[in-house]
Amino acid sequence: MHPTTAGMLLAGVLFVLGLISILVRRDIIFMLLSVEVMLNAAALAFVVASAHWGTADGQVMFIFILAMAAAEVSVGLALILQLYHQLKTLDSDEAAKMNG
Amino acid sequence: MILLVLLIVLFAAALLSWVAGAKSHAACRWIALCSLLFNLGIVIRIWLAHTAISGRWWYQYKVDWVPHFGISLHLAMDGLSLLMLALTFFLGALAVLISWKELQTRVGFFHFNLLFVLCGITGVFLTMDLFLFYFFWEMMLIPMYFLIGIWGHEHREYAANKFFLFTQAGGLLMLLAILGLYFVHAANTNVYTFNYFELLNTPMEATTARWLMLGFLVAFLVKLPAVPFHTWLPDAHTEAPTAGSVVLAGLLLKTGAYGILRFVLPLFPAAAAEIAPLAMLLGVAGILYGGMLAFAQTDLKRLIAYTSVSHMGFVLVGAFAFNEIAYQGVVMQMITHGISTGALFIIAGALYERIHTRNLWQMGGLWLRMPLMGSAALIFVMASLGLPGLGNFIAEFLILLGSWPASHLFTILATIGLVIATAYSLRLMQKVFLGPCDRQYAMRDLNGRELVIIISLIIAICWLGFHPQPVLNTTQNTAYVIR
Amino acid sequence: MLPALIPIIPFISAFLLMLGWKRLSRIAVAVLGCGSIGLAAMVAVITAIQFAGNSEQAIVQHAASWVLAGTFQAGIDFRLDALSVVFVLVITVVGFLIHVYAAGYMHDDPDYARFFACMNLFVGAMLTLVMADNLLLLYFGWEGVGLCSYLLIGFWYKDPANGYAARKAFIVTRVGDTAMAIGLFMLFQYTGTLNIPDILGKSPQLWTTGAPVVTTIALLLLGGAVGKSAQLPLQTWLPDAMAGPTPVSALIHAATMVTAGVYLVARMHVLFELAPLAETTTAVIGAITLVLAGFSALVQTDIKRVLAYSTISQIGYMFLALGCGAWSAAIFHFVTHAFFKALLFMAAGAVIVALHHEQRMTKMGGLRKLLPGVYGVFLVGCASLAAIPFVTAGFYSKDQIIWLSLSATHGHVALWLAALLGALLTGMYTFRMFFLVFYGEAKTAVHHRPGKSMMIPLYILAVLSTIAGFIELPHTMGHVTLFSNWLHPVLPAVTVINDSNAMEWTSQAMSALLAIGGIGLAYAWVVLRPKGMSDFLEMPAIDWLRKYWARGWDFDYVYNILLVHPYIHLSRMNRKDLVDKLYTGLAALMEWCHNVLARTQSGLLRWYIMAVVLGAVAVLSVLIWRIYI
Amino acid sequence: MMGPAFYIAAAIAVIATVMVITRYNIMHALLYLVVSLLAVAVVLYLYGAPFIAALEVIVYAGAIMVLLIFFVMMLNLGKESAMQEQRWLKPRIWIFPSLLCLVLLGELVFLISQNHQPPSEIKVVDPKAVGMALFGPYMAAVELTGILLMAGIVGAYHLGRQKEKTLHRFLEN
Repeated sequence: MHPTTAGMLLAGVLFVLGLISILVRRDIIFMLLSVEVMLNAAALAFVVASAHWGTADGQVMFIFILAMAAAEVSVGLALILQLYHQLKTLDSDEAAKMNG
Repeated sequence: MILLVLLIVLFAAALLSWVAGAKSHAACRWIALCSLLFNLGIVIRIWLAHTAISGRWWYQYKVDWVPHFGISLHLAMDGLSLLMLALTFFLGALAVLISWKELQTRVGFFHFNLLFVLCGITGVFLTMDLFLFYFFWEMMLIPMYFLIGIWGHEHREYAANKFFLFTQAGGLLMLLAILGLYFVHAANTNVYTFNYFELLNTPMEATTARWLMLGFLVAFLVKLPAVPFHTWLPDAHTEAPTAGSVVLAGLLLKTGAYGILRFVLPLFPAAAAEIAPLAMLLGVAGILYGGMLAFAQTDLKRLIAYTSVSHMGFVLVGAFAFNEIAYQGVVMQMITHGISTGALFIIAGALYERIHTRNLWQMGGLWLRMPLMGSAALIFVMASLGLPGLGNFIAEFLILLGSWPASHLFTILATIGLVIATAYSLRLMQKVFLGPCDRQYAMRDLNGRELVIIISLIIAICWLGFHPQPVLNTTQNTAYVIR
Repeated sequence: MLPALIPIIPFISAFLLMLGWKRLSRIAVAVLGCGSIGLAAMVAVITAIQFAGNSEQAIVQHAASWVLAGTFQAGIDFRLDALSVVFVLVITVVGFLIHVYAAGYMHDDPDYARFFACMNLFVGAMLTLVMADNLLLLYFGWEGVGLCSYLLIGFWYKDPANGYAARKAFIVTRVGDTAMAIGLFMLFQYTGTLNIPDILGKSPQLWTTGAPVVTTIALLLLGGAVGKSAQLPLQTWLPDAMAGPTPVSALIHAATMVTAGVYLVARMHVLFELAPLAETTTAVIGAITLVLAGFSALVQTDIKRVLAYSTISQIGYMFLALGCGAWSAAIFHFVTHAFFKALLFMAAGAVIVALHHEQRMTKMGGLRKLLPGVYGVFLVGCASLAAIPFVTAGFYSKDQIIWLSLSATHGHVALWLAALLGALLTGMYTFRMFFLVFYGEAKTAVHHRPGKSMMIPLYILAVLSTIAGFIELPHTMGHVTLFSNWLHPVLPAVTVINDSNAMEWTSQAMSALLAIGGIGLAYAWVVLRPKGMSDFLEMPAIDWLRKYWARGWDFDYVYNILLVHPYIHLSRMNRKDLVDKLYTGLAALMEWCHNVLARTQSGLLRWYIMAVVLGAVAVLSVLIWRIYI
Repeated sequence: MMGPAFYIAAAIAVIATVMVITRYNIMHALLYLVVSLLAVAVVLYLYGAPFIAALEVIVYAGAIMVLLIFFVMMLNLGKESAMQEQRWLKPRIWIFPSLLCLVLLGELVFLISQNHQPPSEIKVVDPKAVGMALFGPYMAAVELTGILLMAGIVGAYHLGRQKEKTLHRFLEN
């Protein structure tokens, strides 16, 4: 198989798996986890593209995604913590009560 | 300069009456009344000084405002503006007078709004800069919204919102058309300007002209109001306080008619001629449909409101007849309708004050208790059905006479409107003042203040009926567009 | 003397009466109300005498300018010529007599001042109508009398039925006015003026005889005339108009206003001469109306309704004359009719008052002894109406019309036969009424005898109804043509074809015999009551016919079904304004959309993600579809 | 032209991810995710990005996942949470999302397989080039990323603070 195609396919499969997970889960930590899976898949796609063209831009993007994922996880975890303290549960549907 | 004074006086009086309203209600009413009478005096002085047939534009005042975009503070007055202003201040003063006792809550703010509306109307009638025109056009809206929404009857909020939405939607179309005209003019001549006189002869393609004309026309049709844009009017008129109804019927509707005469016809003569049959059709539809609706109403103010739809249909028919006689009739109709319908609203308000209902089924036989009011109502009912000797007849006759060559069919239908007008007018008279009376308690007839109001209106409508020449002469020079 | 004063005096007095409605005493009101008309009558007489010196030349007075818009010009201009002088004299003199009568008749009414204000206003408007120099001013008077008619029919406003009658009168005549207004627009379009002399002068040059335009104009004007004069098909308002006080019926609905249509047609006779079709239409309308109304009058039970239908019928004669081109005959009949019909109405009013406001003839009877004065004048009036030969004015005027309907250029045998049938009917219904009221046994007690102010006008009118005929005698009997000579400067003489004394004698004899025969039938019907006749009358078919005629040939019913009820139902159904549904519907749609979209904002994170995924799928699908398929 | 190493790594990554999304116990899921990430690191290496592969191992698997693990341990969720998860994850809940995602996957696969680029070998990009790009044309983005991380730190600190009163004043009562 064409290497670029193969890498892209892998990225796609991983992304969709993450997507399925985020759709079916109610536990908010699992959702965060799924986001990580999807981010990782996207980052992989960048690197594959980078390998295809032989330029550094894809890898640069990976680094940015990495940094963003780090920031996201830290803030996200802090939010989950707050939520847990407030609602005594990790059910994301419970958060719907916070509307207006 | 004198034109600016008219605006500033009203604006200052508006602020002053708001401030004064907190201290003393009487002071605030007097401020409002005096400012309006002062302006009326100015306008009448101008009128008397210019009876001789002189140039078309009597006063011009122009100061650059935003020269970069071609916006200027440009006021001008011709016969049409003058008549409209005279009507504005006359009815404005009466509106203050009728609220003298009726209105006791938030008096200062009420008079602020009232004067502010009148200020906006004055601006609309005076300005010759399209940007400024739009500014004043919108400026009329908001205080009127408050007048209906705060001091109205039971469904006031619904009515106020409806009024606002309709006129605002129309206004936005007009804004688009103004901007379109602005850029078309700039594209063709490289001059960016909102100046009415420069825009008058903008060269443009027929299709462009048609769309721009429609933008203006729809805004004015909504305000006029023409069928099928009329449905805001009965609600707004019914729910507004008496002064609000008078200003709405007497003045606000006239801005629509004025806009057609001042902007639609001169700016886009060819496109307007093209759409004339349709516009006349709408006018005739308004006359017949409005009359029919008026006939069926059970709410007195609503009935009167629908007669406005019917009467303003004549304005539309006349405006698109492209005939000098019809134009003169249209101007007459604007004035006489303001007076006659304003008077009917005042009577409806006075009745409401006494019997606390607007329902026709709960009235009847009131002539017995209030013969003066009955006689006054009779006069204005007759005016509204177009009895000769009262102003409306001259107006309607001239309109029909002028539009006959333009379209036989529409003129015939509009003339049939006179029969329908008879039907609803007489029904009003019968239901309210004639027939048996089951109210045993005494009701006071018109008091001194109301008599002053009504008699001044009667004098005005009779004067217009027997001696309309001053009005006709004043507008003679104002050839809007003659095909 | 200034002609303009004649209409202005009643207007001023009406205005004063309106101002002083509360402060003026009854006597002051009566003096002002009657005095003003009397003054106007004096001015009119003086002016007429002046005018008679040079009756070829019309007196035109420019009182004030009125409207000048573009090319349209109309002033408040008064014009006195032979035709308007006749009308002015009749209006002021008969009007004055009726006012004097009304001062007695209405004496107990609380709204005395309002009554006289309206009456004076009416006289002013009517005078304006007949003296107008241009059609706009004529229209002013035309609508003005309509207004007064409305106000006076509904004078006793507490009864809704009166209000209904008043509105009906106003609206039905307004239908005719609409046609007339359109006629005015057309006239202005073609002649560029509404000045009557100018129009009459220009039209022969503008149009050839029978041109479609002039025919249309003439027919439209005829529409106005038909509405005002209660002719077919707009006659339905007049019987109901009897709801007003009796002096009103006498003044407005018998003597003056209803003949405004006759005046209009006579005034615009040049147009009608140019339009033979319109003339024929006029004659046919007149002929049909006079017969139909005659039948209806025959079976009424209300005394005033008999008179109302008889008025319609007599105006039918006038229209017949107009249609035959016998202009002066029509005007002559107007004059005599004004006298004897006013007389009959006022006499009937006296009877009604005497019987305590009883109008049903079935409750009357035997009044010959009880009210001898009224009996006398009523007899004179009836004789004149029924056209009893030689002694009554009605004979000379009606006979002229009957003869001319056969012999004039536009005459026709059918028209003549209709007129003869009308003569028979007139005799019958008139004397049926007369016998019912004054013969037989008394059924209601007399409680109030008419006073002097009521009786004197009656005597005067009785005299006038008798002698007025002698100013115009057919040339078989003396050939006096004072009246037609007087009108000659304005109205052309009738051209008579197949003119022969023998035929004229025959016609006169037939009409006289028919009238007397009618009286005889009425006598048999009401007084003698032979067995065969009452059996005949009780046959179901005849009974049905009686009721049908009594309902006025069901015109009201047809109009109600075809026009009034649909209009009322349609407007009631649409009370809430269908167009508004469009906008409220739009608002409801927006609100529904808002609700639907608001539900999607559930706060459930998974739903949001689902929406994102759906969006992504959709975007990609579109992408693929656009690029690859 | 990919070697068996790629297919093995890819298979591990996919299987591990499937395990991640089907676990009830958060801890298990996290550990599988670490496995998945390590497998992806191998793939990255195979695609000529050794520096990135190292970053994947160190930062993703090493730092971020460990942060998550510590966090879960701190919350001390235990068995109950796994039971809860089991109750929530009924089979039918999977159907619609899976179908939807499969459609998406199908579309992705279709798009990827439409690749009309001429087949090319994997080109190795050395870390130096990455560094040159980062501090050359992407300078501004790097600075912004720094700010983002800074904001993340501040935000996490602020949100994570245990306050006496945690309710917003509008949310009281």
